[in-house]
Amino acid sequence: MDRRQFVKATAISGASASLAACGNPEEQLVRFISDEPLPPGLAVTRRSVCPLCPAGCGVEVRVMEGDVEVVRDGVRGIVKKGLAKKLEGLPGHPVNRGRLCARGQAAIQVTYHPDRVRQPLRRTGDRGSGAFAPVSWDEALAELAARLEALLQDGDPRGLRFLTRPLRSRRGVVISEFLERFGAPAPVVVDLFGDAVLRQANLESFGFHQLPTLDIAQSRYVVSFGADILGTWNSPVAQSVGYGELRQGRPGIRGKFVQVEFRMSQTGANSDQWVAARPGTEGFLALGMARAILASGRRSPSDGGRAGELIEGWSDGLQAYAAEAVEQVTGVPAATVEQLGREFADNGPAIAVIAGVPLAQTNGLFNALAVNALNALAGSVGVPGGVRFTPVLEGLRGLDAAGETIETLARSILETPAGGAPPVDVLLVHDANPVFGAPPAWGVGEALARVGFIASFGSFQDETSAMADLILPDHSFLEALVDHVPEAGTARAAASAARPAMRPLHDTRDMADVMLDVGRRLALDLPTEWETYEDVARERFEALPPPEGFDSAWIAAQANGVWIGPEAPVPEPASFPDVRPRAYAAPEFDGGADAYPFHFLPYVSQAFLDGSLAHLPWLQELPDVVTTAMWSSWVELNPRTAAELGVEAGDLVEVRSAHGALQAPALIFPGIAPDAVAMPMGQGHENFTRYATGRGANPVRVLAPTVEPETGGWAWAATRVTIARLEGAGDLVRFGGALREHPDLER
Amino acid sequence: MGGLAASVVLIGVLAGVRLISAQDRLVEPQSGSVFSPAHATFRDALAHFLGWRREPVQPIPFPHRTHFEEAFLECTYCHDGAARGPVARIPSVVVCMDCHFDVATDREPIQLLTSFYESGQEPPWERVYGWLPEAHVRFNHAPHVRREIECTVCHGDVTQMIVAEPAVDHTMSFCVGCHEQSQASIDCVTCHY
Amino acid sequence: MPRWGMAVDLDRCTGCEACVTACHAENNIPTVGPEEAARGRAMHWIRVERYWEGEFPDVRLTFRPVFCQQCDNAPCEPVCPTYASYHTDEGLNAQVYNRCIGTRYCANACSYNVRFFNFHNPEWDRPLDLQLNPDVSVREVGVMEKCTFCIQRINAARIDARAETEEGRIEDGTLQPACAQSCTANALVFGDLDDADSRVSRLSRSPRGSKLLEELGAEPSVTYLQKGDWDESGGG
Amino acid sequence: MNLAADKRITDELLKPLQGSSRRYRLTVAALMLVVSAGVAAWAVQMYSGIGLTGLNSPVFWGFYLVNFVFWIGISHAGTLISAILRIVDAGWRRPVTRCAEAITAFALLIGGVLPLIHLGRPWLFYHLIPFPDGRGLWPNFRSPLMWDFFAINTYLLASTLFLFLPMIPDFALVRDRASGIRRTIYGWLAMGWQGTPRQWNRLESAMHIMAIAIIPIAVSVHTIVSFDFAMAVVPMWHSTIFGPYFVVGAIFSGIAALIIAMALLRRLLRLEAYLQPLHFDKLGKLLLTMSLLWAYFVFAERLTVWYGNEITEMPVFWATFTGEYAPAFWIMVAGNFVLPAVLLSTKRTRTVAGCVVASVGVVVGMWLERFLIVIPSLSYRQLPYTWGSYAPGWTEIVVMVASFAAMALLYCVFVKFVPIISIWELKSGNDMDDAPHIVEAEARDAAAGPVPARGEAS
Repeated sequence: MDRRQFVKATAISGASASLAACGNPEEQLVRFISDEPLPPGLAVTRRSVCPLCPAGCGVEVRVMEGDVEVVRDGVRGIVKKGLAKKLEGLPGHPVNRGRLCARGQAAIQVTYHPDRVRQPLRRTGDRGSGAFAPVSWDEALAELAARLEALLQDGDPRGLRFLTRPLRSRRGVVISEFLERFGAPAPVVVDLFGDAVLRQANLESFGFHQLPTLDIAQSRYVVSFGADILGTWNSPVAQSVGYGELRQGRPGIRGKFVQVEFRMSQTGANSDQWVAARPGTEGFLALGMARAILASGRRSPSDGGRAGELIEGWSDGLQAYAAEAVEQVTGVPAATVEQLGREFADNGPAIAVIAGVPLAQTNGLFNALAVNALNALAGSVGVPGGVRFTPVLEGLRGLDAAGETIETLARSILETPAGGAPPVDVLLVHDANPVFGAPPAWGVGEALARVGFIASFGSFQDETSAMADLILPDHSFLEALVDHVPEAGTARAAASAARPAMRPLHDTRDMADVMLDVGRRLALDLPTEWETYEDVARERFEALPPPEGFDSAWIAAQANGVWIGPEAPVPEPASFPDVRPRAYAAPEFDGGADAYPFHFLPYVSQAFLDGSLAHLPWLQELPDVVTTAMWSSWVELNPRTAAELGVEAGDLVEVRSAHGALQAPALIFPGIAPDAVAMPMGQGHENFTRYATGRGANPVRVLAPTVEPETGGWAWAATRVTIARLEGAGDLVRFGGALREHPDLER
Repeated sequence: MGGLAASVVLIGVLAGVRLISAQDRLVEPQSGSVFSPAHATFRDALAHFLGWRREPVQPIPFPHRTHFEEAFLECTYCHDGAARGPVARIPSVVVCMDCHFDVATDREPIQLLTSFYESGQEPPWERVYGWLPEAHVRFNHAPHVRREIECTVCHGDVTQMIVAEPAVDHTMSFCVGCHEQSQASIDCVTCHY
Repeated sequence: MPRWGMAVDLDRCTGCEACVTACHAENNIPTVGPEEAARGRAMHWIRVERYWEGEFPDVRLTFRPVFCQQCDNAPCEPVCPTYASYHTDEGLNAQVYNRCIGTRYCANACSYNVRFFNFHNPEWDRPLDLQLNPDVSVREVGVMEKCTFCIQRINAARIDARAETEEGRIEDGTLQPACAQSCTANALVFGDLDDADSRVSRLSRSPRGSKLLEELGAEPSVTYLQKGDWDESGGG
Repeated sequence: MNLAADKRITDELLKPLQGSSRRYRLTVAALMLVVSAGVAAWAVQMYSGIGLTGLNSPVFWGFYLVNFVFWIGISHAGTLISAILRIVDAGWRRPVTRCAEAITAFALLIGGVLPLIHLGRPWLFYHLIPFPDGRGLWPNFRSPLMWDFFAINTYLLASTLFLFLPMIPDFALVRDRASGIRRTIYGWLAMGWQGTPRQWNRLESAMHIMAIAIIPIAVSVHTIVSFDFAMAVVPMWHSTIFGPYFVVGAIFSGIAALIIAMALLRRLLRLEAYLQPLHFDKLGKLLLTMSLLWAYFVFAERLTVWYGNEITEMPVFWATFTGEYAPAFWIMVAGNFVLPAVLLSTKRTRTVAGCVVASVGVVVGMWLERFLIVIPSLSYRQLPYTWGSYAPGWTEIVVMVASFAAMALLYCVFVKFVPIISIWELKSGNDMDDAPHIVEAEARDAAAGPVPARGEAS
């Protein structure tokens, strides 16, 4: 080939490499004038907040000019647009300190997802069929306003409900205010795998209805009871940053990390000591440790303060929790209990934390109170290196689960006699997918089918928005103004705010702006200064003290990506609820041990969380770090159990509980107890974009609807199942080969 | 001082995105439409392999010489990216209209230019230089400009051209020859990555 | 002239795989889809290896991020018949996509198995392609690719440094590949091994340090710091 | 030998060149169809990407390279039989040499194409060719693949010459009997051969030089092919024994291929008179020798690996010994060692049929040996996390079948244009007494008429 001619060939260079039209005039498109002047070939940094979990990590967005193929006024052409290219952790953000987890990195694919809803859609087929046709925003909003107007006319404003995931931005305020002015009940916050139990326990023990901030970096000893602190729970990036410091951040000091769980998680793999305790007995173990501390005289019961008093038998030195009893109940050797207790007391500041499986039990609240008491006993609460609580910013507080839950809502709809008007006529859904995530026994899908009119703000069709009559697609977080107040992860108060990092790619609108618009159409008595969501967000920021060099906190927050509050004294608890001391009750499981010999331990997936991220191809192809599985779902079996059942890796097995059955390939997993099986959540979507639909199985399908009786939190880890081998192999795709580094050399 | 810095940052933030958006709709992907770095058709592949190419045809015979000699415009006035970063960029018609709202509005080419502007379109300028994606070449103008390498070295004396022509063959030997002479790196990954 | 290297603190690494996604985003690494992944063609320039030890309940699981070790004495380089795989002046094992004819010999020679081959043309469902990083080539079918230590960032940093100072020195800590930048527990540290004061060279001299498959003599530029042991005296 | 006998030999051996049967044409058509299927498979693979194969990470090399090594091995048939036997002037070689040399040339052609098919971007194969230009780019002479490139090309050139030189007098013979276009073509191929003493002299010395020169070339070629593996730090590849091991294996498989080819020719071209049980007996002994040598190398290789007990090598060792690749291993041992040892050790079973059965066993066994060298080592590399496995894709199977068809096709075409037994060499042989058939004919001719002095043909 002639090199000279080769190089002479005209081309479209780097930034526009995506266009295959080069050199073919018949394929060359019109080039529209861009109204976003950006330096060519150079990156501009903008800020945002990661929306994928409630942690609220600050994000730096790398924006570059790129060619986008668009239709403008019916003409197809190319225009230069500022495009987000990469997300990075925002340096200086008190939660994530410049770091960002795998999910956060993948969040950019939400914006560019090929299956995003590109314009408002109206349902044309049956509910759940997924058949929709485009409508204009005007039409769509008029229809929604008319439905709501009709409710007002009928004098039935309580026929409106709003479903949302927990919100830590002022969008929650817009929703709440709208509903209040409308006369509708407060929003139903869907947080199925959330921490309602732990918040309640923290309120009872310490007076804070919020998740703890773990100051792991300054700690010397961390015991985690089932909490996936390095993977998915609470503020995993903040906790991982702290974990790195715990291990190797301080010359001469290396903290110890102990994990208590029945199935080794990614977090458990990082522990210095891994302790297998039976599900639901973790609180008993924590009190065993406390007893060991008390018995050794290292601490006295009074050190436990209020948190200790909530435990029956505390002042008597927890006689019922002798190491031998603990061994009996939990399966943890008595010597280990004594050792853990001694080390916990001697290596302060020490942290005990509980979340996940131990709380998703019928005795979840007790388990949490027990761990709180252990923390209090060791003097770890509210001190550097211990368990702390982020100061709450009034007015910027988020929207958390309280009052009506999706379970009670569904029940109230389903209990309406046939033919009677259901209690909900209009349902608005924002970023929640209970049809996928709630146990089948709650009948959420059936309940939604009976609602008169559903409008979803979803960016994607999923199992819930497929039930909607109207889809009003929201901006992606990169296209919207974002604000966020972290609940935990920082010892100082913080609040993020950022303008859109890029123009909307599609014909979408901000959910909050839509609500304000509808509010105006209905002439609701919303604050007049709330013209757009930006006004709502700015309002409360303006009330915060501006940091040095800035005139307002709002400007500071945007300039730095985050506003950080002044060094505040330890927040004082507001008030304590009036509760009685409690005693340990053994966890109750759904399904008898004879008929259903295995504990079923679903877990929040490292890649997909509860399943809301299963649509992102990067996360689908991310090898699960513990199992190396990609694009799959699987059932984890202890090698011994597998051998007894005659199951080999990849074989299809059936998991059956009293509430349903599912099929998935088996995966041999040395880190799980022989009488338990585990399964990640997130797969098994029936309708959730091309990447997730029809892929794998959803463990929720077999879960019992059991709840923690005191808080109403769903006890999703309290189901027992049977396992049976089926014919054939399942779709198990793995990245990694051998399980062990030194496979046996002898055969 | 801090306030100044803050307002500078803020201007940057606020100027970043104006919320008024043109009514652009992203093109719906055709069924299975994918981006691929390889050639769209076999014909493209063959043309690429054999080095067949079409001479660039410009919509308007842009007289570089006139702009240099009579309007006294430096190269970087329009190709403003050259000194700052990798891409020199073909200027937008908006830049043209800065002057041509008033200048030479009676001439036919300028009327054509104005009509492009008014219809919201860029004139379909064709690139004179450039590489195919398969060449995996990354070129950054800025360090070359900082080294005070004249534009003419690589682009010929465009100031004396009417329509820009590919006066210099951007072959690898051309790049390597110059890099060797000026003792710049000839490591492959200086340009290929 | 700097000599780039990395230190991986296994005592910090949590196996969160932020590095894996960060690398995909930065380097235009394609997702191959479930069918191709099942055929063993998934591409991850950096991966976190996991190894089990022991039996329940005395079971351990260890993580080890593995990516191109940028060996000084790299087995992948001499075997390439076209010099597509070669050693740069700054100690990197570079891969020149233009020269690669796809013999895949380098991938066989590499004991770390960190080279990845484009068995098909990579595809991005539109508009996912709008995310592609314009500073990095999109590799086509038949081409071998691998971790570059984010060469585009190194080159950009060098250009910036030369614009700012006479000698054009890249200050320690100003330059990070995408993996190290995202690393939540700060386990990955990148820098100049020839700068005795850089964080990476100090860590590389740590008594906890060792090289992966050191016995093969490839002289990797990546040092792994082994997991520490906890003892009650508080040391570690 | 008398003129009549000469004429008889000439007539018999030129017979295949004069027209072809319907069965022959059908066979050629079928083979061409299979070869075209192989070419089509390659074209589709180029268009779609090498992903159509079963290759993956970590098994980056598969069937293509297995077949490459296999065919290069087969190509060693010509060298040994022809060159060595020529040098030692073993008389019984005469009917066998061309048959063997043809295998060499064709197997090399086929073997040489396979690495190109295996390339990810075969259209850029010219990057392997050194040529100066302003970019300052050269191929990497440190790479064993470059050595391969040169070694195989050299060997192809040398073996083609080696095949061609002794064909010249036979071309002249055909030329003299042909007319029209055939006469022109054969005239061109005969390069003005007139059979003058001077020309004979030159031919003889050229043959001698080539025979001596080609032996080191052949040895080096398969040594270099072995270096493709031995130079990489891959478990059970990185071995000093690979050079001689490969050369022995190559000669081994080459002889087996030759025996099969001879048996087929003998049957199909009715050459029983020329390719006699005697030749099979001698080649059978040689095959047995090579089988024992091969077994020795395998034993030496595996014993040292097993005894050394290196952590990275043992997974490969066990995978081939008792694990997933064990069936292939034990079939290989049976075909390469047990079968030849049993069949070829006694005169009673060292018949034509016995030799052919043993040779088929060896060809299958040697193919499996190549497979067992390439695949298991790549499946079980140093880091257990990267372990994987391999199954061929459809293009690999089609191309492999096509490569065998190509061999058959080239041979079919060859025997139609060139006398497959070197006529002049056979005539010049002084050992024809060994051939009872010829002796009988001579006796018959002697009875019929006057006989010129023997040995005057040259």
